[in-house]
Amino acid sequence: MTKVQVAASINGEAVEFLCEPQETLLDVLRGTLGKTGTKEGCGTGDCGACSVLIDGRLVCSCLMLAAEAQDVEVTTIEGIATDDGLHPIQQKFLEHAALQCGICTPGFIVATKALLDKNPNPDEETIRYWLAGNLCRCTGYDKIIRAVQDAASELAYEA
Amino acid sequence: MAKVVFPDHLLATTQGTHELETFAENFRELLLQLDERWPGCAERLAKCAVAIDGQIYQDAFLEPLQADSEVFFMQRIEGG
Amino acid sequence: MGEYAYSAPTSVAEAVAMLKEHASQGVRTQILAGGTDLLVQLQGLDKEPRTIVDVKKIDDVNRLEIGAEETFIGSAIPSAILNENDQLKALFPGLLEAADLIGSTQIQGRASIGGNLCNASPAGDSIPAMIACSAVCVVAGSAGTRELPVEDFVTGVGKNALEAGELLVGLKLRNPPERASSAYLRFIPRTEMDIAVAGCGVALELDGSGTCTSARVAIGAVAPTALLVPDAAAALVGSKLDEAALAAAGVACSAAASPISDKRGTADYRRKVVGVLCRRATGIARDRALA
Amino acid sequence: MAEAVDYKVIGSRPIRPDGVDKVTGRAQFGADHNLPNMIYGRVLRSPHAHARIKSVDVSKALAMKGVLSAICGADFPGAQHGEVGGEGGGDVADVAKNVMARDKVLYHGHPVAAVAASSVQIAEAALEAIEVEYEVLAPVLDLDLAMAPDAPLLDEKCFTKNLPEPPDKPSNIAAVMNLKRGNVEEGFEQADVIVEGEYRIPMAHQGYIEPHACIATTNEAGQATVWCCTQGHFEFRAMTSKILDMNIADLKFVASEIGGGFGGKTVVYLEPVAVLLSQRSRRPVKMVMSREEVFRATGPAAGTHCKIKVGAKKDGTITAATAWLAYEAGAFAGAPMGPGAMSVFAPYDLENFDVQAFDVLVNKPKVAAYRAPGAPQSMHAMESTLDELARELNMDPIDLRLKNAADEGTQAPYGPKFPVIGLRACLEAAKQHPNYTSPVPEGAGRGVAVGFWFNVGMQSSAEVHLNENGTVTIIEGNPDIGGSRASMALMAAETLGVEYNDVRVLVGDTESTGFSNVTGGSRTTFATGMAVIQACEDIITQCKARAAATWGVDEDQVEWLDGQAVPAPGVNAELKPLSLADIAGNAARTGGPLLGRASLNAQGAGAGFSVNLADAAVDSETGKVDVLSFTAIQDAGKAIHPAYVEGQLQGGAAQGIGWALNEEYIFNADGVMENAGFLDYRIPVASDLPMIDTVIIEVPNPSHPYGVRGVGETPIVAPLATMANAIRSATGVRISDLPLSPPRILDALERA
Repeated sequence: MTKVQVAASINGEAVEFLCEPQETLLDVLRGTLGKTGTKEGCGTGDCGACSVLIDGRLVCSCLMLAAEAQDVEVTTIEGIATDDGLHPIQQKFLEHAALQCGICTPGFIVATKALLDKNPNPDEETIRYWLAGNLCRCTGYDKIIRAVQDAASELAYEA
Repeated sequence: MAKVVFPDHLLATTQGTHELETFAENFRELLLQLDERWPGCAERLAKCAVAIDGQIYQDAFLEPLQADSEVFFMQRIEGG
Repeated sequence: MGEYAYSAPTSVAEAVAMLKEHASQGVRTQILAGGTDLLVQLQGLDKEPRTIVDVKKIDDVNRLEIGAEETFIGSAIPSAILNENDQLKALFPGLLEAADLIGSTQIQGRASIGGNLCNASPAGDSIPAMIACSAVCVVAGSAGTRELPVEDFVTGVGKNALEAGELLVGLKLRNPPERASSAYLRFIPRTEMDIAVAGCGVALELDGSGTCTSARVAIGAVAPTALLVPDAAAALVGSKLDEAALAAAGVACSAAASPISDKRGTADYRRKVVGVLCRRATGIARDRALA
Repeated sequence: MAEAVDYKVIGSRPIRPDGVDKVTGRAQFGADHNLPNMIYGRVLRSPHAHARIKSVDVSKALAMKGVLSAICGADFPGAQHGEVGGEGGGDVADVAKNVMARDKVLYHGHPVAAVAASSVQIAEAALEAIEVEYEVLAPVLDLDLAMAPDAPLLDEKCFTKNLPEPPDKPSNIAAVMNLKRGNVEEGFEQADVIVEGEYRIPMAHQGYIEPHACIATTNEAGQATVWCCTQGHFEFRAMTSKILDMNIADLKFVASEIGGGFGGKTVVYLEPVAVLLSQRSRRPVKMVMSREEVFRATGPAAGTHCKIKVGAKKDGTITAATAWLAYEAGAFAGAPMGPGAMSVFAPYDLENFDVQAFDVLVNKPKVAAYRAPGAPQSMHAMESTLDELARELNMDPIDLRLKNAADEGTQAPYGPKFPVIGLRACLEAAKQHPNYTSPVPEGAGRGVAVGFWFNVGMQSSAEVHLNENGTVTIIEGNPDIGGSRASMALMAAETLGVEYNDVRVLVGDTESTGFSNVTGGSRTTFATGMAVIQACEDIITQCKARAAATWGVDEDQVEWLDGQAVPAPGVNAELKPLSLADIAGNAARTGGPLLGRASLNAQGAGAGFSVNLADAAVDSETGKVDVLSFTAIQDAGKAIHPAYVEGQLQGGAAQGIGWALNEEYIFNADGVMENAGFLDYRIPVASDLPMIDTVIIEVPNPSHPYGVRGVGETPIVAPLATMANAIRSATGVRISDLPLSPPRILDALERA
């Protein structure tokens, strides 16, 4: 089997890897690259736990071949916090107790980042529909939505 | 005398006895008494939860019984 | 059993040559656009190795051109990009709302209406919307390009009209005239994330008096392929799109449906609901046309 | 008895200790752990719902390049019988056969063999090389048909338990249960109104987002270590040791972070298989289930068929009630019919009742605990019937419940008298809630229902280590599923009188802390919390002794106040208080490091009651339900960390709403689940739900130092009937069966 050589940028860092043609980006992130912050809940694009940003756009990394990552910028949960500390979205998830078990949390935070980058002031309905592809079984979403709203306010205040 | 009550699903174990009254210092002594009455029953009864005066014990052992105590054997409660 | 391989041609000519060569050599080949259906199939239904031809590096399949008369939508453009285009949304609201319903935000970031069409699921949301908007498929092959209407492109459950060595480059749509608009509605049990239980796309043209002069109604998830329903259109054309006309179109859609019962809904339920969707979608399209 | 008191840190909402690692991706969940030299295990599963295994041949798989071990049922030792510790796992011999089939497969997806190979791809290819010969049998899929005397049998050795007379022939009814009091015939004669209902609910899954995962490694001395996501690593160790006939001392289990469980991760599926594969291959073996495997082969909640009959006087007083409750156990005995039967009438003070319950084998996956196991189904039936009764009586549904509500001293249907409980307080709070007093939105309907769960105590251990600088490290044995480290730290800080941030909590593995039962049964904050409190009290006692030694006074002249040893009032007033830091800093001179411990079997868990309210609108043309508002009111005893208590109420509500509206196992005629994925097993998504309002009632549990009752399970009980009752109000039609999916509602509307 011919492996594919891929050069990409992951969280701003140049990365080269070899992958099987049919291997998903999720498998390479979690396996080859050891970035296990991105989670697998279903492998079929139905739960959003594997959410990453590809050139700033939100996708399920389980539904993208690793080979497709050539020349793209991948942002994973490991790339959300900065040298200054937690991103405001992460901080608000903590303050609002927007996670219980925490398995869906990386996906939600990445998805929220994509939303607030695009729409800094979303209303509740917009947030709920944007995040409909991220399943959470613990919280009933209430505290997640509030954390996102609060993060939006915080980011608007900072801006 | 302490009142001891068995639910229907234990009637095979207690040979049809629903309720009895007895003196016992504690739960362990009660079990010994019952096992004497129905040999072998203690093994089954020890797997039950038991409510003594309203307090549910999943694993009762030396819990004291009062003269007017009410003891209910019941199925163990599971949980998720 | 073959092997997996991945290639990413950068032009239609290169892609078509590659597809033709594979076809002649008997190499199993799979075109990859957004991949949101394909990757699921690779993990489950169909694990047979094949060569994956990723078409996203080709300019033409990413081309979005809104001309004075006509619009071209490259087959691999993700729905999210389509929906960020306000001009496109104003021209083809029905198609855009259908594209917007294909999966979650994450899916939207990858899934294309071209892929939705090639996947040829009976429940593909964009297909009835495209049929209603009279979209035409632009197909490239080694002998050049050919065009065919969307309703002729899907030939069965999971089957399309592409010959070996052919590639769907994009979709051509005639821009609607004044007082014309479109709408798409689908029914799902939740608010998001489900496959359509029934869907209905409607495109209307009205004259100055508000009389419907042209209509196309297409239904999805109620037959092996999305269906154009001429009887529903006939019920609308010539009317003022009043409740009676809408109801008649709905009845026509229910009559045209030949649904199955499955885990997503019973045949009876689908038949009823597709009529409701037709009525409601037609009302939305009418209001848009009059706005 | 815990009075309403002002606490320093309990009741505040600090950030959880494990939070930063969970928002940055650092936290290690089940599938995140890897070991050098590891290989990958996969399971071959039965394509039939019911078949006799004639032969299994793994030799061709084993011969494949890259395959290091291949096993089937014959490679497992004869399973020992025994209760699976405390949590509804049933008989461990059945768990063993569920982990790997022996002579029969009993559901589609039942494991029949497993391989370990150098890659997942090779392992999957090897599964295809395993040859299994089946004699296919007719599947028993319908609960009622399974109970019929002439039904095909899943287990020819299954004789119904708990019958007054031992049965003379086998049956699919594994066990029955009967609870009764008074005389129901006389009770019904006294009734002015009698209402009956019959309700069916299909199997539903816990739906945790993290699939089961583990990694096992075995050394040449036969000692194995297993990392896995589990609700209870001690009980996983116990089950694995019994299933593999291993010395418990040769097994070490390390609980990873756990991505949800809800009861579903209280029993082993992969772990014994991974250990056996690792023994055979002498390599670490990692196993991760696919989502499809999770649905097909891990414990759903029981499907049920329930019948309820309630009689009442015109003033609402219930004179008699009967319940007939049949629960699907799946492939092996152990449906939660007991708790279902004991909870069905628990909220009410009834003189005459009769409850019959059945544990029924069917060719579906073996059920596992799911949040208040058994209660949501039976109480959906009762609370729906009461809703109809309230309509018959033209009575407010909350008033009807208040009229019959159990209270302190009421003899519960399952035997004992209730100590102080919060049901009445919940009902009163519901009645005054704006979401109840406000007018029902146009076109919508309002529903109300009561929920109940016993809550349990069980065994827990905790150690408290006093660090050199006076900070505190707690080690306990309960995997943290929903913020329990935070509540442990709060209780420890409160007890010791120190800052929350000075306390860190670690979940120890089976070798680093004492035995603890599972995180389940709503027991962790109650029971493990009690162990933490007692361990802290142990530290305080020791610190007082060290202070006394330092000061040269008697121990009874030292008191503990605000995190400091202080001289008792009236004596030695000149002595300067000694903080934890002072005592820790001087520990080397006063006797060495300070370690407090406690191990206990916690008794006196306080029953948890709830009342839920919902407003729902129904699209009369499509049958689709829109949840407009939802209110969860529950007695927590005392909310240690109110945000996580609210989270339990909200999460349970969402699961209950999903169960009520869309979630169900759909089987075809061959017993194959048709919707084994999140696409068609429809759990609520963010846009399906409104904000979920919560009211935490605090009627302290007298058996806990801070008044804690369990909170985790009660929240899922009431939403099923609450939604059903709201839809009844909105449509005027009672739809008895769940889920209340659009096709079912539209069908009912058209029939009405």
